[in-house]
Amino acid sequence: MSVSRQELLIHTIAGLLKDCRSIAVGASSPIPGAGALLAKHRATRRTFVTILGSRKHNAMNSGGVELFDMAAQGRVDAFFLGGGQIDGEANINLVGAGGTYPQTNVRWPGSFGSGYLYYLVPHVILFREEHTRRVMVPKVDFISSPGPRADGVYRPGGPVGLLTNLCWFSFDRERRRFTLETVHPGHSVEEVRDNTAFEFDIAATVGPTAEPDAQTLALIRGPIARQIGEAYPRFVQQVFPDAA
Amino acid sequence: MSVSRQELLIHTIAGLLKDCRSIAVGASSPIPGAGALLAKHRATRRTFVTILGSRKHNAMNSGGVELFDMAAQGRVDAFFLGGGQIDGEANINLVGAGGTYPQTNVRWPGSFGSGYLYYLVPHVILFREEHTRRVMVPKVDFISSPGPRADGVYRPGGPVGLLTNLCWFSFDRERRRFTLETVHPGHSVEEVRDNTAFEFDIAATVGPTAEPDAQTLALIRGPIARQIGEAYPRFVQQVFPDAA
Amino acid sequence: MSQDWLLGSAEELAARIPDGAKVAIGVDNTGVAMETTRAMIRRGVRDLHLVCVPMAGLQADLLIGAGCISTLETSAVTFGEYGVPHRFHDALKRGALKMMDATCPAIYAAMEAGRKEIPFIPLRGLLGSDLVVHRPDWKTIDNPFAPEADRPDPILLLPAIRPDVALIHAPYADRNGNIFIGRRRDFALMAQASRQGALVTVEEVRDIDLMASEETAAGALPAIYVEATAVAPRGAWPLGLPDVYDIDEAHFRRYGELARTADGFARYLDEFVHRRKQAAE
Amino acid sequence: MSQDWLLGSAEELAARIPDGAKVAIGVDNTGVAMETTRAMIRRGVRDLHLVCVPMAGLQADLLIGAGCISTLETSAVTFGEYGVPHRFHDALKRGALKMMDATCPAIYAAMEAGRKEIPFIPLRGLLGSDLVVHRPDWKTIDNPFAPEADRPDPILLLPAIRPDVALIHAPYADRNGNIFIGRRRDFALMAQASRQGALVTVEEVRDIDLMASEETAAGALPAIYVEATAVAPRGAWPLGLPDVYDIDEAHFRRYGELARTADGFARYLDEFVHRRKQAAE
Repeated sequence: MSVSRQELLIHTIAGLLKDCRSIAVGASSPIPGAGALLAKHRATRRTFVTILGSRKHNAMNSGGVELFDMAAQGRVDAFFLGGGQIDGEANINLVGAGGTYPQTNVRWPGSFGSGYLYYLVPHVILFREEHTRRVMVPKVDFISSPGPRADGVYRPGGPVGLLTNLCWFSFDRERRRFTLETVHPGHSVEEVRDNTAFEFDIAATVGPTAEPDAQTLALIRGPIARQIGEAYPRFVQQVFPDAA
Repeated sequence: MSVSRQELLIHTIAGLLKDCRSIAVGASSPIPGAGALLAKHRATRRTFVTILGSRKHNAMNSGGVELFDMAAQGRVDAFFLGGGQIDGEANINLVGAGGTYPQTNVRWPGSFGSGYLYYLVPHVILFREEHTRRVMVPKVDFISSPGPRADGVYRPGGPVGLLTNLCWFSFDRERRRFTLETVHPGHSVEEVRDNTAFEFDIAATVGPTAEPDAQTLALIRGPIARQIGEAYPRFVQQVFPDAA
Repeated sequence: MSQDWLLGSAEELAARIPDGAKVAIGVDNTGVAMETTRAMIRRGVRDLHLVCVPMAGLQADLLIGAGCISTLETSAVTFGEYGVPHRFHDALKRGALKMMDATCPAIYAAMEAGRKEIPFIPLRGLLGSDLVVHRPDWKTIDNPFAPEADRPDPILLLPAIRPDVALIHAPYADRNGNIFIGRRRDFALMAQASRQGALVTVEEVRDIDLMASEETAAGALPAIYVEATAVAPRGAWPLGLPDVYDIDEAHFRRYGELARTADGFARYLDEFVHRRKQAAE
Repeated sequence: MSQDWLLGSAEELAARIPDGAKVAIGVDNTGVAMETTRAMIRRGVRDLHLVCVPMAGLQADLLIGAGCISTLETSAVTFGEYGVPHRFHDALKRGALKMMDATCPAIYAAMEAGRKEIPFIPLRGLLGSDLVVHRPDWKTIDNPFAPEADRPDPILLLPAIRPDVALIHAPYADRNGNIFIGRRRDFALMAQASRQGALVTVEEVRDIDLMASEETAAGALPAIYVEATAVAPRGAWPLGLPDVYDIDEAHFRRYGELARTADGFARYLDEFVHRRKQAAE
C-alpha cells in the first residue's frame, strides 16, 4: 500500500504529539490539524485539540485572545509554526525577504501569533513543506520570532524540531542547532544537504522516517480525513477524495 | 400629600442624575436604584441603568470586572458611594474604625469598588442616610478612597456632593470642601451643624430640599417602586407596600 | 468519550486541595460551591490563601470559622441583609488572619494578569488610599508612557494573582465536561487564572454539547479549564443558585445567630457540616 | 423604547467616521462590515489608522486600495486560499503606508489595556524579535516583580490601543440595540475598547431581548457599547457570516484578479462599490 507525502507527514506529526494533552493548530494547517486529530484519536486520556477555523474542534469560547492566554497559562502543550524563511538557529521569518523593511521585495502575510507562542508553548513543531535553499536559509532577513537563546528572556517554550517534505530535524535548545534525525522514504541525506542553506548536525544513525501501518493509514484516510474536512474541505477533496 | 423620607431622597437623586446617560448603582442601594430608575423614566434620550443585583436593569454581561472597565472607558456617568465614616475633605472609610488596622474596634465589610470608581466616575454621589457625628467625622480612621486632591494622580472623576437624611451638601473639588445647599423639610441648618463633626461652608441661601410633585410621587409609588422591587423586594414591602 | 473528569463526590474534589493552596471563590448567590466548602472543612484543610473574587460572604465566614484560612484577600466580607460575619470579625480581632484588603477592580485586574501569566498589571485609582499603605506587594511607578515627559503620572502596579484552584457550583455540566455559567464570566476568569483549573460541583450532567452552537457556547466554561467535576444536588445550599433555587433565608439567619460565638459555630458545624461525615462513617 | 440607535443605512454609519480616525476591524469571515466599508470608500474617508484585531484580509485590502488608510497596525494581511492582497503589497512598496507589524497577542493585549483605560500592559514573548526593532512605541523594562532581585527579567510594555470606532457586522440586533455575537468575543473587546463604541450593521432587527435570560445574554454585545446600528442585508458580502451565509468564493477570486493592478482595482470599485452610489443619486 503506497503512502502519500501527506499521510507520512500526518503520521509523523501524530507521533511527535504523543504525550500532549492540549494541542492547538493555527490557520491554513490541514496536515498539522489531521496529525493532531490522529494523536487525539490514539490518546488514552482526554486530549483537547483546537483547530483554528474549526467550530467542532475548538476548546475555546472567549475570542481570539484565548489561545494566547491559554498558552501563557500552560494549557497548550503543542503548536505549529512555519516560516517563509527558517535559519539554522531556528529563527523564523513570516514577514518578508529582500529589500529594506517594510519595503521588502517579497512580503508574506505577517508574524501572526509567532512572536509570542514560540516562547511559551513547550512543543513547537516547525512545519514547512517546501524544503529548498530559498526557505532554509543561513540567516533570516527578518526575525518574526527568534529561536531559543541565552538572553535571560522568559521562555518556557520553544521548537522541538523541523518537519519538511524531505526530513525531520530535531532541535537542541542549548546548542541552538538542528540535527537531522530521519529522512523520508525516497529521499536522501545528500538531498537534504543540497536543499538546506543552513548548517546542521547529522544523527549517528539517520533512518528513514517511519511510515504508518495499514491500520493507521485506514484511520487517516477514513475518520481523520472526514474530521479535518470540516475545517479544510478543499484539502480533503484533493488529498482524500474518498472521504470528501 | 405627605412625602416620606425615602421619597424625598429618591426624588433628589433623580434630579442630581438629570443629565447622566449611564448610571450604575452598587449593592444594598435601593434608594439610589429607585432614583436612577426615576431619572431614566424621565430622560428624553436613551439612558442605561445598571443596578447590581438586578437582572433586568443590567447593561452588562461580562462579569464583575465589566462595571469597572466601563467606568474607566468613560461609560459610567454616575455612581453612588457611602461610608462608615466620611470627612470634610470627602475621604471615605468603608473598612473600620478605632483600634489599629487590621484589628480595628469596628469592622465594616470593606472597600468594595470605592478605591477605583471614586477616581473615575464623573458624578459620584456620596449617599449615607445616617447623619451623625459618628459618621460625619473630622478625619476618617482609614481612607478607603481619598477625596479629590492636587497630587497629580489621574482622577477624571470624583464626588459631586453628599446626600443624607438631613440635607444635601455640594462638594467643591478645587477647594476640597462641602457646602450645605439644601436642608430637608422638617430639619434645620442648626440640626445639620450639630450632627456634623467636620467643617463645611454654608450657601448664601440654604433653601429646603425640593419635594416631588404629585405626578412624580405617583411615579415613585407606582412604576418605580415596582421596578426596584425586582432587586429589592424587602425594601419595597416595607416602604411601598402598595407596590409590593 | 472518557469521563475521567467526573468524580464521585464533593469529598473527592476537596481531596484535590492541598493545605496551603491559594483558592479563588466567587460572590455568594452567584453559584458558590458550598457542598465543596463543607467537604473541605470535613477534610480539615488548613492554611489556605482565600482569594475572594471580588468579595465574600457565608462561604468565607464558614471556612474562616473552621480554621481553614490563614490569608484572606478580598474587597469586602458581607452577609448583606442576613447579618454580620462574626467568625471573620473574631479571627481578625484575634490576629488569626493575614488580611489583604483590596478594592474589587484590583482583584479583577490581578486575576486578569494571572490569566495572561503576565507578572503585573497597572491600574488607575487607588493612589492615596490607605489600602496601598497596607499592601506592600503593590508598587507605585511613574507611567513610562506619560503623555507629558516633564509631568510625572504615578500609577499602581499589581502583581498577578494565579490561584491554585477555583471553586464553582453551576447548574449543569454537559457530556464533555463543559460547564454552563451563562453570563457569570467571573467563573471563567477564576478558572482560567487558576493553575490547576476549576473544581466544580453541578446540579446535574446533561447529555448535550454546549460548545456545539454559537448560542450555547458563549455561556459555557470550556472543559479545558476544569480540573474535575462532581454532581452535588443543591450544592450551593444554603445560598441560592440563579434560576435554580433561592437562598435559604431562615438557615442563613440561623447561621448568623449561632456563629456569634465560637461555641455556637461549633454546634453549627456539628449539625450541618460534620453530620454528613458521621452518616457516611 | 426609543430606537435612536437605529440609523437608516450603512452610509449614515460611515458618516460617523471622521478622517484620521483610528478604526478597529475583525478577521474576515467572522462578521466583517463590508457594506460599511464600501460606504466609507464612497464617502471618501481618508487618513485612517486601521487596527486589525488581530489580522486582516479583503476588508483591509479594499480600504488600502481606495486610499483610505495611512497607518496599518496588524499581525498579518492574508487572503488565505483566495489569493494575494495586491493593494496592500502595492501600497507598502510605494511607501504609502505607515506599517505597524505586530503579533496577534500584542494587539489583543493592547486592546485589553484600552478596554481598561490603563496606559500600558506588559506582555511576554516578543523580545529578540525584529518586530520590536520597528515598534518604537513599545518599551522594554526590567520586571519590577522579578522573583530574583539580582537576575533581571526583561519584559515588553505595550501602550494601550483605544480605537475611535469598531466596525462589526452581525446576524441581528434585538429591540433594545443589543447585538448577537455568540462566542465571537473579539467584537466585544473591539467595541469596549473603542471611544465612540461600535458601528454595527446587522442582517435584521429582531423583536426580542437578548439580555432577558442567562442563556442569550452571554452571547450579546450590550447596547451600551454600540454607537449606532443600521440594517444591511448580506452586509458582510462577499465575505461570509457564520451560520448565515458562506463566502462568495467566485467574487473573492475575481477581486483578487482585478486588484492585481491599479486599473483593475479602479474597475472593481466602479462596478461593486460606487455603483450603488450612482444608483442612489
